[in-house]
Amino acid sequence: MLTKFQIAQRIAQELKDGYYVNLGIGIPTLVANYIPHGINVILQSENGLLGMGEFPLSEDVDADLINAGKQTVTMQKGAALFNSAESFAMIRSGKINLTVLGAMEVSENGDIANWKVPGKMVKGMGGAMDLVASAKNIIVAMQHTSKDGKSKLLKECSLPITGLNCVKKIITDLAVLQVLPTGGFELLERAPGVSVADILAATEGSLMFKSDDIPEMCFI
Amino acid sequence: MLTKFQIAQRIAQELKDGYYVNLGIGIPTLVANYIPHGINVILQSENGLLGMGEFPLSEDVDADLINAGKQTVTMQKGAALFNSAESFAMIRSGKINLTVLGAMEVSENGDIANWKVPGKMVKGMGGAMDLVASAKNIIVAMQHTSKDGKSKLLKECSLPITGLNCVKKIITDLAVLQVLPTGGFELLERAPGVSVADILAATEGSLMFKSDDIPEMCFI
Amino acid sequence: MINKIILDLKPYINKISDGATIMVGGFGLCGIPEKSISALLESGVKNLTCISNNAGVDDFGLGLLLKTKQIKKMIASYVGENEEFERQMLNGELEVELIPQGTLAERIRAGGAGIPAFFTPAGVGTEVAIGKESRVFNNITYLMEHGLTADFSIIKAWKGDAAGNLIYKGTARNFNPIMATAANITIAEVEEIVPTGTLDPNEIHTPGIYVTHIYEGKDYEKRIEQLTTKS
Amino acid sequence: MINKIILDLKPYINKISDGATIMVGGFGLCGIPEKSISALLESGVKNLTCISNNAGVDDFGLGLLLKTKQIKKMIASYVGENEEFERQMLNGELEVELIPQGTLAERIRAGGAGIPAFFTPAGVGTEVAIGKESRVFNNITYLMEHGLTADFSIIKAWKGDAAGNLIYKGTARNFNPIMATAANITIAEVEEIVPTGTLDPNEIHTPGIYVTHIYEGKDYEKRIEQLTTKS
Repeated sequence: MLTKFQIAQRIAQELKDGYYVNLGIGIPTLVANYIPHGINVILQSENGLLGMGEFPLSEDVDADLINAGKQTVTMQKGAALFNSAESFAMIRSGKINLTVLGAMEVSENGDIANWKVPGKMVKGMGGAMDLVASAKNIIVAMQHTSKDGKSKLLKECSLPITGLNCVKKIITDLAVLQVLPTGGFELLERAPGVSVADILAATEGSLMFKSDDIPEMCFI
Repeated sequence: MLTKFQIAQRIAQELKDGYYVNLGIGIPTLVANYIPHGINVILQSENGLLGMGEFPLSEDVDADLINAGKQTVTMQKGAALFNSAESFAMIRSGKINLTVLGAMEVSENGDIANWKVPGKMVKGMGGAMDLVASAKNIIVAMQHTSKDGKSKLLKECSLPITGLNCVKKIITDLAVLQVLPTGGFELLERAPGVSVADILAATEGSLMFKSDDIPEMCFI
Repeated sequence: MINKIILDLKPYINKISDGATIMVGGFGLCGIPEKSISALLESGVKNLTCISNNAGVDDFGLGLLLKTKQIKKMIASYVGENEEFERQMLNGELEVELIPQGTLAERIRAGGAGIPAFFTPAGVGTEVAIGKESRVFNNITYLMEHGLTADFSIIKAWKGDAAGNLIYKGTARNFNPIMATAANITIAEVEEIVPTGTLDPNEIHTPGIYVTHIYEGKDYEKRIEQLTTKS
Repeated sequence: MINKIILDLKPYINKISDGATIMVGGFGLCGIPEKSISALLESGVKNLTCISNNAGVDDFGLGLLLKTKQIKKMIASYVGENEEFERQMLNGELEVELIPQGTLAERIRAGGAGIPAFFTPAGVGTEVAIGKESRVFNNITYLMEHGLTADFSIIKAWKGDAAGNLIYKGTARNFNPIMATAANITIAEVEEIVPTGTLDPNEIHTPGIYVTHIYEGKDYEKRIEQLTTKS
């Protein structure tokens, strides 16, 4: 089973040179720490920054420069600032090559639920609904099962939906899976030491695989 | 009868301190030359400039700084530049206090026709339709009659319409008139030496006046 | 020359009357109009409808106005940082309307651009779509959303001039420029008012036409929600 | 670091194929992509649909492409400065669609903002409204207008960097920034490419994400249509 850092590390392997990427709060934010060498990736933060850099040194902290998670950040060379309407215009126009976000549930047809749990305090959807409705390429980063062992990869989401038919790939502590256009989770890779049987047991939705020989994830 | 310069001069009397004003091509452009002393008016040019100044000295001409009539201009202190979408956002949101434009015809319910003459080359409406659809306060500057003596203040426009029920005031070579909310042109002022009878003869639409004693325009 | 500078916020903030709808700039605590919020607190105005991306924290930003129960309704995209908010919402003391952040931003932009309605893909198939008209363009379903306007916008910029021109700094820009366009009266507070003519017209983010009053605030606290540094 | 600089326009302009829809920046002759227009002339591409506020003059700007009959259809708001245009239109050799300038600008902005349609008051009761859906909001009638996109946008800026960030000068900005957002491929020509990191992120008009290629042009003619000076 992967740690959250390893999940982020595995997601980073999906990055391609020149990609514009929006990273959600939580595990997705960690992806920035594992960008492969020789690959230029430009991070968009939906509060109005393209070209987000790493966290600042204490002496460089600027309260006027935060990311969408309200964390203090820096800007890379070549960064640009804009207002919130322009930021989501950029997102809706499909210019972001990859969107990585967390989820509470994903269904086998690519629906995602990640903003609301009935009976719990509703914090709001923030930019998640806009991101999932417009992104051409969405990777979900999450634990395969909840703390009490229930699968989060379902036939149908039970929680309120954030967006329909939008998730393309899921990277969990157990596996890398893609959502097939016709529905179903195709198992692409196993976490080191995790068996196909383990993944089957942890997946409520239909799990497909092309061969019995599913490769293990590779970390260099 | 007023010259076109006097029409512009009379229109300038309508300006109030702090007004944001859009001046159309032709006579309206001349209004800028007659802004009364002590009154600050900020001119918007719909190609993306707020705070348009006077024409430049020959040595200050900048091809990258023109007005909507494609004339070289300057910027006043406090000017701001923006793109065409922002410019018309500003216009549609009703932030422009006064719009002055020319017309071929105005009807007694405030319709305006100023962009197309059937059978003649169609040049396009430019920003006129946007301006008349959104402006709260439109003054039309024009000759009262055409070159062949036909009234341009009509019961109904005969030319293709630019906008409906939008003109508030008309300043011609003969008179100052306002369009009444219930329809009809109310005569407010006569040009020096022009009689009410002259104006009646030159106006096809209904001409109303509160008294027989219509004042002459006053030029200081 | 036009002069929109005000030396005291109070008399202008006091014109915001009970039941008014106000837009409040900022994202989290970044770029919020601290001085105007303080003046609202002092004014004691009640039953406000606040449109703001977030609702502040318990002891700063809009959280201050929640504590004094001056806010009747909150229209926001994310409100997760505030216990008093949670308490009032669960008790039914506070109305809350949650809107996807991009839809919120575009609705404000539309309101300030004379666009009464537009279509967006955000929220299709979700609770947000309930009661809304949907429509298919090019085989994709969209929701119709309406422009948002307000009686007042209170916003924060970095620098400004007497003509009302504004420049923002960093990500403190966020919702401030669009809110400036969408209200009947816009009160902008800035860290520095510079002489008119010293801002480069090419670099202005908010043209002065949108700003009714401009005020120079002192000693901004600029509280940081998530201080995160490189080890 | 990302590098979008191209040293020769031709191979990139040559990818614009017969029948393509292109947006061309500029207002009158101000802020037009002179070098890209020259390259289009050389490429000999035909049957273009051009979206541009104006159509150039007889011997400059888009007028050059009209003369060689490379343009099949022109979508513009004002085309009054061009005799060849008039001749082709009257002869039925050229299709022309005239759109109110603000609607044109907003349609391009919508196309680049993922908004498939919106409502505007411009054109209600006029020829422009024919065949369009109209709708009443708050007792005012509006027309529904659709977002516009293109295969290519060719635009002109003042300064830019290898990341594709752009800054415009004066009113040469006009339609260029919105067109940058609305095409599959955006080719930006600039007067000066500066080292990445030297443009202030706060002053960038077009974030690099919208720009596919950036080219530094030399010796801009910048022809003036109406030279008007103070006596």
